[in-house]
Amino acid sequence: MAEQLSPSHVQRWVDGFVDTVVEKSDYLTDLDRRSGDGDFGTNMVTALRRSREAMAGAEATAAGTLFQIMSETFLTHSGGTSGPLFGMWFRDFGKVGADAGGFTLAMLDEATRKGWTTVTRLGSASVGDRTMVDAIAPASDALTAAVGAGSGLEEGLRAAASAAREGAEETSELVGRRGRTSYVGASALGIPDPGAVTIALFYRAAQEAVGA
Amino acid sequence: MAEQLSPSHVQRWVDGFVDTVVEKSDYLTDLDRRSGDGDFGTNMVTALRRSREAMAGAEATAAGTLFQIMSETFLTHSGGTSGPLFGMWFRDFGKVGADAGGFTLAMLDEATRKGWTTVTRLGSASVGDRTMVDAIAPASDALTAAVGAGSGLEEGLRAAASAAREGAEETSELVGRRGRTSYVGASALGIPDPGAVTIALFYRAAQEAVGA
Amino acid sequence: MRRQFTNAPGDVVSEALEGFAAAWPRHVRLHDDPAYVTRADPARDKVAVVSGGGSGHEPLHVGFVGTGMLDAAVPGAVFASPTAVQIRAASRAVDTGRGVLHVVKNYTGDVLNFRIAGELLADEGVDSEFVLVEDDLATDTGDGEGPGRRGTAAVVAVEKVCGAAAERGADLAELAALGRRVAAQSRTLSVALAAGAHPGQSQPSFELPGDEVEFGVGIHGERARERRAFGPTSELVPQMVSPLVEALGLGRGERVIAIVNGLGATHDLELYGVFREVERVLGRAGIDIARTLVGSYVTSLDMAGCSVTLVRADDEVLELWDAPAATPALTW
Amino acid sequence: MRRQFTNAPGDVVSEALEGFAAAWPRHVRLHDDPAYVTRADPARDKVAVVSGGGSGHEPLHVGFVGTGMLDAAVPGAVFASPTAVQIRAASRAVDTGRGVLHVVKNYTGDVLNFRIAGELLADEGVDSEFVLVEDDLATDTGDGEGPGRRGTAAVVAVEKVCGAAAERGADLAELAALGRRVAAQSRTLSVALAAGAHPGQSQPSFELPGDEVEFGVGIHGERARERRAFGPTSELVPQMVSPLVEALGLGRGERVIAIVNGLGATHDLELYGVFREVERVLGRAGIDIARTLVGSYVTSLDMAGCSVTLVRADDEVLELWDAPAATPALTW
Ligand SMILES: Nc1ncnc2c1ncn2[C@@H]1O[C@H](COP(=O)(O)OP(=O)(O)O)[C@@H](O)[C@H]1O
Ligand SMILES: Nc1ncnc2c1ncn2[C@@H]1O[C@H](COP(=O)(O)OP(=O)(O)O)[C@@H](O)[C@H]1O
Ligand SMILES: [Mg+2]
Ligand SMILES: [Mg+2]
Ligand SMILES: [Mg+2]
Ligand SMILES: [Mg+2]
Repeated sequence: MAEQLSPSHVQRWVDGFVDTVVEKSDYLTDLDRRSGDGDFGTNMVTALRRSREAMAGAEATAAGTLFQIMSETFLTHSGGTSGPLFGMWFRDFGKVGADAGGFTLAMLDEATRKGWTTVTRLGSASVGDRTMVDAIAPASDALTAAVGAGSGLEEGLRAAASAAREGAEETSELVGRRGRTSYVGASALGIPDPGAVTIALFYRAAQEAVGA
Repeated sequence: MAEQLSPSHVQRWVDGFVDTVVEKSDYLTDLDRRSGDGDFGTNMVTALRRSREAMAGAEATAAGTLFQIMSETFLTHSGGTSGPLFGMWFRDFGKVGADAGGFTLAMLDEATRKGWTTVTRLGSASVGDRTMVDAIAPASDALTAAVGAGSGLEEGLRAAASAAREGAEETSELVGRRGRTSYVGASALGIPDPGAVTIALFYRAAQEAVGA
Repeated sequence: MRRQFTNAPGDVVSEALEGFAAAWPRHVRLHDDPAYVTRADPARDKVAVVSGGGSGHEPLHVGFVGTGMLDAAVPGAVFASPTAVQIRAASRAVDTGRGVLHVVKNYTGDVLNFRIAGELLADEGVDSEFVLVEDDLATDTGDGEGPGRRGTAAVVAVEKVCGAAAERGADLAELAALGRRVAAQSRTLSVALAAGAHPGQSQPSFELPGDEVEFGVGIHGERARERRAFGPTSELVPQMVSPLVEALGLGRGERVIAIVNGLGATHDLELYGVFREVERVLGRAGIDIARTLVGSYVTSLDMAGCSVTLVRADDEVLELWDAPAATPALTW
Repeated sequence: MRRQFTNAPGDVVSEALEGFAAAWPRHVRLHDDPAYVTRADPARDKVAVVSGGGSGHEPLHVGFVGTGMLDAAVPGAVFASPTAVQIRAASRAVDTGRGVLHVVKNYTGDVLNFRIAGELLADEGVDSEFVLVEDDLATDTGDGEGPGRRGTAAVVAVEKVCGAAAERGADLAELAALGRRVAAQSRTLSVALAAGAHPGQSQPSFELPGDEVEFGVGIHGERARERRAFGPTSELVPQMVSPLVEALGLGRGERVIAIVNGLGATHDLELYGVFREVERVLGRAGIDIARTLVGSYVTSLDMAGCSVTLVRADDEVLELWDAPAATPALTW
């Protein structure tokens, strides 16, 4: 059982994430249509496809390399609000894994916390505003707890993924206070925030990459 | 029987001309409507009314003074093509009568010939092009003949007025080759050219000013 | 429904002139009764360059009053010539004793009134010369009959080049010859996508079917002789540029000044797209675009459309084109 | 039917940029992949001033690249922010080691991407500061909630003043303070008579009844919160100017820079008529119009409309405003 995510784990993680989001893109776009302007899936797929092309040519020497590539790609082709925010999110994972041979759970905890800070600094969203932060925060808390409790990698990732999923699901009950969804108010109740759902998919792909 | 038009004759001449054109302005406009763009009467009346105002304040010391005023007024408020041409037409009468106590027949002949040259130089219309020139030319010829025959002022003016009237009437049979009427072609046949009619009114007013 | 920012439609020109002069106090002065615009800082001891014509073509001509271009501009009513007395007054005001060059777009009223002004000035001992701008290829009948080619956007080149030469001390005869040379070497074609509307009128001056353009349109809201199929810029622009090349007899290696001019309601994004196509067409023909001007300089109220002007250029013309100018609408 | 000169609608921006750069070879250079525009003749040893935003507002921002204004401009797609990587590339390209000032109109996407670019640059050791332009009084909610006032035509003043100060050697902190001061002292109100249309779309982005205007409109084709009665300029303009005076707390004897800006399809004749009314309203209030700019500088595609911007001005601001600039769209 791996205690860190090697570059090839990261490859599987990223591939899995891209595949799932591409597959669910119509669903995500529909969520954005009902709560924003209906371009979320398209924005994501464009950036993810380009990321895949960029990653295909690159040699992933460090754990963070692929995230660095995804970050650049998202920031280069950022559509809408989520593009640049995800670009900066991946960037923190890239930074933490920049010189490392693999991601330990502590590193994942650190990257998540940094990413959360970055997204909050840039987007000013707090927990409960119905944004991706509502999935990031519980994932971060779960990781910190797992590291504190000395949990293994798989266990920690499983906790993070399920916390993120729950956080995302709970956005269904939130009225938006940031981004376009703040314009539609209560009429988005009952469906989750697409950005939060995407964060949940990100952790699920991590969990699946280590076979957990 | 006067052998020259004194400043007060000129005053009567000009007053009579203004009154007639103002009175006939709807008719003239209608001629222009059927052969051009329908602003002839309006253009003339505007300039004539302003001329009358300008003349009211002026002291007519020389025979040409009132024509100088009319010329300036027409050139200042010239609408369309006829405005500036009439402005230059009056200007030649003003020049010939500039330093004189009255207009002799020979001076009227000279002014008419000069005016014809000016209008032709500026507008490039020949006899038969369906313009004011078709009234000016016969009036000029009549005046030159009268001066050559040693006719009196009344007789000469009567000849000029009737030659101008006939010239104007004959424009009904002409197809336009200058000005806007050239765009309507044969459809203006049957009605006279408003500019030519106005020249005829000009000589009729002169004739009436000396009681001929 | 076409609507505009105006008070009484009859006051549009006089109010705009007031606003214009108030906005550019360092460049121009507005004179009243009769109306004309002169440089705020009059030139000394040079031939005066004066132009004018109907209003509704702004920034032409008032926007080109200033150092290196016009000494005075004489605005008429919307699409109507200024009067001879206006032109005389403006010319008198800016004559320094070295004479006045009149730059005149070829329209019956403008020609008539400028010619008359020239005669009035001659009587007062003021020399003047007359340069006729007649660049609109769409009105080229080939024979000498009729009113001849209309004057459109090439007037900017004539004003710029003559203005610069006047500033350098050229005399009246030289300036007239130069202006005529530039005018003779200029051709323009214009295409409209939608007509403009006269101030106070809610209807544009013509309606176009959605699949056609008015090809060879003028700058007075009049229709063109021809309608052609609407299409992408890559199809429309060659139809404008190739006839200009042919009419000027431009050969490979020759240099031109290219002016892409908006007719009033066409956006800069479009104009730059059009210029890109002009460059491609001329590039294929091996013609060198030595200088460029892209923008809305000679408008036809709020007409949607653009014109392309080519001016054959030699070293002298280019040097004068490059000479400094400081006017409200053109400064370099 | 609204029609435009374009090829494929998706290529409008890139083709226009190509044409723009080709038209102004002495002023600008176009860089590709990612796209941005820099001065042809790069500045040395000064703080770089960089701006950008969606396209469709031309001549903003690319038209203000040149001596005395911007070192680089970063164009996004029509009405969409440029990306952070574009901004980073442009900023890197023009940084002389003294840092980069980002002038940003207040829109979520622009703010986000410029902020991110600032963070990316910081990681590379490039200093940057961020001046937010938020002048649109129509979006002033009074509380600090929501996205705040939009950034519109005041950006021209901020770019001009900061550009001049940078040219004189001001350091990054001074420039940021100056830019913020000018931005804080600027307010704008805009009125639309008809919406523009996105390239490739035949319908304008909204329809207006003939007797109403869109009051307090933005520059992205969006509707305003309010519709008011259409009327003569003498009635519309006071409704625009008086709230600006009040919002800025302008008192008698104070000086302003007044910008009357066309939104794309509004003719100069109209804009000058509007300026005349602005002058009258300010004259009655005893406010001194120290400087004026009238023209179409910050457009919203081919929207028919105009905006009025007032910028409270002191000696320093006026001196910087008057300093020379040589850019495609603004030169003096
Ligand atoms: N201020 C913010 N902070 C964090 N996340 C945000 C913020 N605003 C929006 N988001 C996220 O972005 C998502 C919408 O992305 P997208 O559709 O690309 O943006 P846009 O609203 O510009 O079309 C939302 O589902 C939300 O999760
Ligand atoms: N080239 C010309 N030479 C002499 N007279 C002309 C010429 N063109 C037009 N006219 C005269 O002008 C008259 C029309 O004047 P007016 O209606 O004011 O001009 P416009 O055609 O500009 O509306 C005609 O009846 C004709 O007599
Ligand atoms: Mg969206
Ligand atoms: Mg969006
Ligand atoms: Mg007529
Ligand atoms: Mg007429």
